[in-house]
Amino acid sequence: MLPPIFGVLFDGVAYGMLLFVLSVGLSVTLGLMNFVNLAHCAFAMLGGYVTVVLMRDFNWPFFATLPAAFFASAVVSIIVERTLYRRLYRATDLDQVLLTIGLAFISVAVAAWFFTTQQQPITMPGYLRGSIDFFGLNIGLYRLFLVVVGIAVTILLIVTVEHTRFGAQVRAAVDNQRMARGLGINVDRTFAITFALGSGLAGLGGALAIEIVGLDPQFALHYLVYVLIIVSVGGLGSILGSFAAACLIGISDIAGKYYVPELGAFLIYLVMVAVLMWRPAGLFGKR
Amino acid sequence: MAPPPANPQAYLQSLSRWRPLEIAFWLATLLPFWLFPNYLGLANQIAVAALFALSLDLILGYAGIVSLGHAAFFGVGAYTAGLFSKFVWGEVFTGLIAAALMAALFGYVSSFIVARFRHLTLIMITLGLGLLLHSAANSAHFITGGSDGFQGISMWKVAGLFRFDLYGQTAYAYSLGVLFIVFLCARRLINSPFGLSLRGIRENWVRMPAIGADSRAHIRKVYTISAAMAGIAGALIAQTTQTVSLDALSFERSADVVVMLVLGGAGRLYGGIVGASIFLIARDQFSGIAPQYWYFWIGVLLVMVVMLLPNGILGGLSALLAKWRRK
Amino acid sequence: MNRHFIAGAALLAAATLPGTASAQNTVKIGVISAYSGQFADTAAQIDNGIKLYMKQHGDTVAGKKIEIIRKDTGGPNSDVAKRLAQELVVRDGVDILAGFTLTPEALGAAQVSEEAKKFMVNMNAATAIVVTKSPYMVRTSVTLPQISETAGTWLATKGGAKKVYTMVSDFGPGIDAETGFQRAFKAAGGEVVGSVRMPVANPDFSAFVQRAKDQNPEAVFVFVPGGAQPAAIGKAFADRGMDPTKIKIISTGEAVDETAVKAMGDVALGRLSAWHYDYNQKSKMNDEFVKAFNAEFKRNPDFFAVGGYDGMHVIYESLKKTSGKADGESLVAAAKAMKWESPRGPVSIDAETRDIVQNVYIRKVEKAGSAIVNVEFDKVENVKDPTHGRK
Amino acid sequence: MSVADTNASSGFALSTRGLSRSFGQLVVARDINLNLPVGARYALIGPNGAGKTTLINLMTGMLPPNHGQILLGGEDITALTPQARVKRGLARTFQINSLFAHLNPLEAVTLAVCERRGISPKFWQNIAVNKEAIEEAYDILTRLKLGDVAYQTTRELPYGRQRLLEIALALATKPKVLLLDEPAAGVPQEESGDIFEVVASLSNDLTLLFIEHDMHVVFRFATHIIVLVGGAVFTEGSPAEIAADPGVREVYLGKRHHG
Repeated sequence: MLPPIFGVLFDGVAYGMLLFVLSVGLSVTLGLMNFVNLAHCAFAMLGGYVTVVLMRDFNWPFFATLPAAFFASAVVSIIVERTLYRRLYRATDLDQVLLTIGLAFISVAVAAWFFTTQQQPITMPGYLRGSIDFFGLNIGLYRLFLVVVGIAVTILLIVTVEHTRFGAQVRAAVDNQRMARGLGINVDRTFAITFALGSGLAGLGGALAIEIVGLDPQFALHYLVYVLIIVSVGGLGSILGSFAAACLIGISDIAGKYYVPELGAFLIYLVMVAVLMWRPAGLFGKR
Repeated sequence: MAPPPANPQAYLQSLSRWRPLEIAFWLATLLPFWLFPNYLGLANQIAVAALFALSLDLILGYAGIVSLGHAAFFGVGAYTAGLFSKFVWGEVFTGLIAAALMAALFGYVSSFIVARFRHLTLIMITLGLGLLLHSAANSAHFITGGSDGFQGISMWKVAGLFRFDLYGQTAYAYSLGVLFIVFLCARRLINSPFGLSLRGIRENWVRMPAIGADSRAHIRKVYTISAAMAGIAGALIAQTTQTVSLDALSFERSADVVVMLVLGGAGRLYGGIVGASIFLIARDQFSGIAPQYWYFWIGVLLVMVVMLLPNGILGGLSALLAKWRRK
Repeated sequence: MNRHFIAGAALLAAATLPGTASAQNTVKIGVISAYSGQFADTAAQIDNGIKLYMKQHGDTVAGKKIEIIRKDTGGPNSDVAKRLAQELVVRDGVDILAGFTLTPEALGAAQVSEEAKKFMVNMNAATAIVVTKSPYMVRTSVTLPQISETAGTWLATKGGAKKVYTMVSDFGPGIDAETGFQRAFKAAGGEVVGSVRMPVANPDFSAFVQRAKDQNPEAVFVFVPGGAQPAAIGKAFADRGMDPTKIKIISTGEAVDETAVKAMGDVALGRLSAWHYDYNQKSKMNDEFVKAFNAEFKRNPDFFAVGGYDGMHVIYESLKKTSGKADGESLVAAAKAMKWESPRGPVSIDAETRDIVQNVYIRKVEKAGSAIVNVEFDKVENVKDPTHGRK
Repeated sequence: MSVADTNASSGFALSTRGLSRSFGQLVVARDINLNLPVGARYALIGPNGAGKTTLINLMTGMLPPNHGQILLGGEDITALTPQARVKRGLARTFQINSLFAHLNPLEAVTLAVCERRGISPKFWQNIAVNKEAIEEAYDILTRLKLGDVAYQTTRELPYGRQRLLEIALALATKPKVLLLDEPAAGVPQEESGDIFEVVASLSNDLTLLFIEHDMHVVFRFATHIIVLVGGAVFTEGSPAEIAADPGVREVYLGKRHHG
């Protein structure tokens, strides 16, 4: 029999994985092009609504909606990138903030218009409901699924970035944009693809999040703070950093709440401030 | 435009001279008393938001410190003014000073942390500190009233003569007066040697130590001053509406003020005032039309401004003006 | 508060306000609500209740045309709510203030209601003290002590649990619920073996649920605000192995509202709650109400909607009694002691406290065919807010 | 460090003792010992990547050394912050312009003067009342032939003028020792002479160390040359000695002329 804290910690990791999938895309785009995309969670929200609509109105199975959520967010993000974001790569951070927060505002209103302000519950397939017994611990099946997805995404991303030509281009562009251009790398296209990947992952995260945190039009703004925390604690542009930060935040938040519930509301921010004071560039950050 | 004077001292003096447009602007702030007597409540809220944005401008626009936790000082000022009226007395000006001092104290203490960081880390540190204070205020509901809001504020008549009326005449006059006085201080600060150092920090953080400047000391000082100003803004809202809610400390308030300032044009004295006015008037009008969907129109407004007038409304307009002059 | 100040303001208001001076054939109602932001859905449902009532009963009452002006506070902003109330009174000349998603909004507007002597109908804000803040205010929703004290007494007496663990959100309403429940539970001979206050913006409840489980209580009392949290805590109970059919989990209605139960699915079965309204409640009036609501808005009504609906009922009936006189004194006098049949059952406005008096139903989540719903199995009749007059 | 050592170096404006710095395996400064006499005009030369700018960064405190000391007028300044070194009279310029893009030269130099005079904390007075500081700044600008562009925004100035402003900013700190990192970098050859004329005209009390690639310029203006190779001092001596040194020819001049 394992003590109950392990079960709690497992839930923390699962929650962390959700945050990881939601935030890793922003970490990479912020690190790569220095583009402050505060509309990141709007793409996540889009993925969530795609899943809801496909499941509820078209009776798609949950698993089939996940790639759809990914692609929908990726495609919309490419459109937005081509029409709006491109023009602002050289603009000030503040203009980028204003534009992207404006887009987030628009997404909130549009979501409220099409889907009303209601929560959008979905019914998970039977094999993701309930829990299994693991040495006396209850392990929620959906949470187990989240952990698997989180680890799979991490491995997939690391393999892509470390072992493919595209990954090499991304790394070169992150390290030194000017030099990458000099080497004949099409930095703009690299960025567009990375951006679409990041937004697609956000869309996937949004779809996965419904079961844990629900979905309503405020999603685009509400989870922005959490995503920014993961990105800054992990370090800009670092996949492993985001992964570590997500685990750290998930575990310390849950363990802290278990042992010192009085500090529940403070924990996540205390951990962030402490990590940043110790390592201003984040756990795996370079700058 | 007159050619710049040959004497450098006279030239620098000329930079801080009052321009006719400025005087016209401040005279125009009096117009709502006659033109929009039914909108003075909104006008009061704009004056307070403008003061808050002005305080943020000192650190964001002039020293390059982007803060997503500035509501902390607004909230400290609001709660201090509320507590002051409840436990000391209801006189407004002393309450205002108490709020400014308390916010300055919070600002001074946190400035030692803030001055050590830059960029995203700085943004997240300010955000973290702001949210910690928000949570603390929620937990301390025996003092703050928690999420139900602070109860029991009653204000004396301003200067013993004017009570806060339902039309908001006193409220607007009082807030506008305070805004103007604080604006004069900020204006002087910007045109001071200290203000020049702040601009130096914003323009080139790396060069400052190489000309012998202790940037962190400057940042600590401006952060404290800015906190005091934000505290005054918070106190104004507490005094003129006789309520304080936890929202005064919220992330949304911090984010809104950044949006207002950037919309108007950061690093320009009037940026915050213009941004606050346009944001709040637009919000009031849009939400009057569609209370559920005004976010859409505000979003469109922000996107349009970025696309058409980079660097905020004032920044974009002055760039357009410069272009037009050159032709 | 300075009495002279208020008297002066009221005098000024009464003498010069456009609404009162020129109210001929319309009665204007200013609805102040958090139409945008985190609580937008609450505001939307209250608004749906208002709309439905007006659709069913027409927009003319006692010879007056009813006109609604909606204002958005964006959230729990007392200063914005107060400003909007002021503007509604001085600019738009409204006769009645209504809505109020959240307590701070109601508290901000109450000052204006008192100063300007405007009838104020609180259709949601549930903190007990709110109605005391203006003599012209009535409440048509619910108060938290009304529910939580009833739940506490019921659980200790009829519910068969003597050891309870309480879990509430750490903000005003949560603390109200905790205080009320524990007080009543102890008074009825129960023992509180532990309690925890959880952050308001809390996305994950595993740790708190595990703490509760560690104490091995016979029952758990839960209060979380509506939205995403009810489903989250419900699933956390399941994931941590707390089965509501074995251990009694009792809550207020938000924690088992329609979306929450839908999202939880079978793991919600057996959950107990004390509440004043549910769309599944069986009565002819409620059946019709739910049907009409669905026809209009393609969703089920909830307690927010019924608060708005009944709020409009109070306004309409009061206006009928005053024959269209819309000043605060007359309307509040007309509203006091009003009794009517609501979709939630018989309700009335307490003549003394101006607060709502209603039945509190004890329900259990059960399967009804393929749907999972709250089924009423016990009730406590004519519950007043227990905190009035208490120190 | 012993008292005797301190005394021994007190005759020099700037000295380094065993200054070393490495990044992991990469040694960028190896046991550097230099002595700059008061009023000297020293040139620091060496092939690309020899560690010339690194040495200036070490001296000015922008990069902390792993070992060694830096002495300014005999005082150990190794532990001081960059700004404290500037206050004690050690100034530098940057190879890549590091200016205040949206200030004009008058404002920028006045800023530096105000920092030195300790009036920059004054937030309550208009800058224009500080007549002496402003005139001092303007005087520096006219001396560097920037008087006519004093009111133009920095980033709109021609590049050569910006290089001069680099020097003006450093001079505004009233340095005893001035380290110039390629003052004419990027300036067309015909204009670089102008810049060095300005440098040459600086007060004789001022100790100068400059990095420069153009050997004509080096031999014309330097009284003493230090050759840095691979992070270590390869050799040093008078221009004539250096010109005659075959080793220098090989590692540096040779490469430059034939490579």
